[in-house]
Amino acid sequence: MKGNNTIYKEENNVEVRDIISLNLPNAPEYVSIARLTLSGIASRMGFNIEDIEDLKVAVAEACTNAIKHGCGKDRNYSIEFLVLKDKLRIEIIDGGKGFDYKKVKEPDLTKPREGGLGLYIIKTLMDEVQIFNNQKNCGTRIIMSKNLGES
Amino acid sequence: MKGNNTIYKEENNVEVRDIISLNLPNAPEYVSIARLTLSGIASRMGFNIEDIEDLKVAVAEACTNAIKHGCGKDRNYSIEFLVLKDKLRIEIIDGGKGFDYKKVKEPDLTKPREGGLGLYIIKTLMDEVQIFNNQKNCGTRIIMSKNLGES
Amino acid sequence: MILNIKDQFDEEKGRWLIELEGEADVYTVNNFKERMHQLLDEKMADVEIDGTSLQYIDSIGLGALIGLRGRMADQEKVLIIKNIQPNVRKLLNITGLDKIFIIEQED
Amino acid sequence: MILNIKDQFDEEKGRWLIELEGEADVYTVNNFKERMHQLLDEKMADVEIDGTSLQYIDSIGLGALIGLRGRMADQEKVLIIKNIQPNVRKLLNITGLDKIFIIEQED
Ligand SMILES: Nc1ncnc2c1ncn2[C@@H]1O[C@H](COP(=O)(O)OP(=O)(O)O)[C@@H](O)[C@H]1O
Ligand SMILES: Nc1ncnc2c1ncn2[C@@H]1O[C@H](COP(=O)(O)OP(=O)(O)O)[C@@H](O)[C@H]1O
Repeated sequence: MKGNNTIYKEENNVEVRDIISLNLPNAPEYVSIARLTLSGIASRMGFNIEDIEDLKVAVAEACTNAIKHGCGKDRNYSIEFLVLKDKLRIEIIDGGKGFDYKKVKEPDLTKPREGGLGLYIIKTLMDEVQIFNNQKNCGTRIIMSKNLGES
Repeated sequence: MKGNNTIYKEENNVEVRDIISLNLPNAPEYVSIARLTLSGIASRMGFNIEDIEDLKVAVAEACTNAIKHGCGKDRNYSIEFLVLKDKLRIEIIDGGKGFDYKKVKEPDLTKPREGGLGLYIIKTLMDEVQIFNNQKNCGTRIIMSKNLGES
Repeated sequence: MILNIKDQFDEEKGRWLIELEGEADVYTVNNFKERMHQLLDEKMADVEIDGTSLQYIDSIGLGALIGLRGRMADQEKVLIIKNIQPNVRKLLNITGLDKIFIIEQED
Repeated sequence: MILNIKDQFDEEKGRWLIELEGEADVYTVNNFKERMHQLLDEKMADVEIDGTSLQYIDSIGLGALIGLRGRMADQEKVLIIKNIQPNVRKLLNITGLDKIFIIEQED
């Protein structure tokens, strides 16, 4: 197995209340649909406005990666929203070439570059992030969660 | 085959540009997510506000039917949004008991009842509607389209 | 995604004044029905619904209004709906309910 | 879901005044980059971006600002960003870009 790069450890035993999944074309113009669907789910769960903004940015960054580095032009990628008792977990799954998370460097914030900020932003805004590489270089699954009622 | 009840005939040869699909829990609290996702897609396509309102109502009615008459409590149902050149086609698919569309009576508008308005509203608001019964009483697929730039 | 219901009994007109704010749909309808029946239990009277802030209604919400009107008609009371948004109006029109309810539009 | 860009050259201050309205994201960013480079081709000068109506920015939008600043810094011009919303501000903070751009907040 090529990669299974846990950034933060997450408990395995969680009660999933509801699952919503959204499958989107590999095209930038639909990332805003992911943001919209997410904000509906998150506001229904009772997240506050600031948390909803964080969630929107993090999900959009993962979608952008799925599109940029992920799959071919005519394939879709998926987003699963898992509504848990006290957190929202979001999985973004693409069928692209995959990557080794350990080899990605943290951005040097004193020397800004045009790229390389996406994963860093996701890790900063979400409470837990895990990245999985499917076997045989086939696709990425990024799992991120945000807890309800903190901040 | 039990049913294949075409209300309006539809041409078979259409160029599908993009497909977005949304899979939702069988619960009333998520119907608003369907409306939200739909309104994002429809406004991106350039539908005007009145048409978007019509689409929201029609989709929500079909979702409500999927929940009320459709599947078991712990199953999901799906919505597929097909972005075509000059129309939006929406398919709502449940795994419920199905029904024979021909046996459903039009509501008598002079004698209002509490139920029985959903399909009538859908037909009135959309340009084309088809209802398919999957074989062996297993689920319903309702396909509805609205054309861009009329009204 | 929610429906707020404000109620007040207008002694002068002898009717319930109800303000609806939000969405009357499959999710919020049970709460609405319960509340309205409580009010009518408390005092059977005409009902005036102000729809200025009612953004959305679906067939289940319309069904609830039909049921309400049924109970009131038995007691010779009327259901008045005023100041509704164009999208709500359109649904009342296509379902013929605009001829069944009393619709008042201020402008 | 769109980004409107208004531009005007302020002769007095000698800078481009840019108002952004909407969302600077992966979808709208190309248009923004093109427009800004056109303006700098026309006249290389300081740029002042008014973010009052900028609702959203993502890493691609930030990247475009970084690229823009790079081109300007070579010519000793500055990029000023004013009146940004809290969510945009937060992203500038966590990426350290608040220390790289000149941020002005009116209140
Ligand atoms: N879904 C993905 N599939 C393949 N590679 C990815 C994916 N997401 C991120 N990467 C890799 O990780 C790197 C860092 O990603 P990120 O921090 O989002 O910055 P950027 O996308 O701007 O390079 C990318 O350059 C890419 O090599
Ligand atoms: N998805 C579905 N699965 C099974 N039966 C359905 C479905 N949609 C509609 N029906 C049937 O068609 C009838 C009419 O539906 P509708 O016009 O929406 O009114 P209502 O749902 O209020 O009865 C329903 O009572 C039901 O028997």
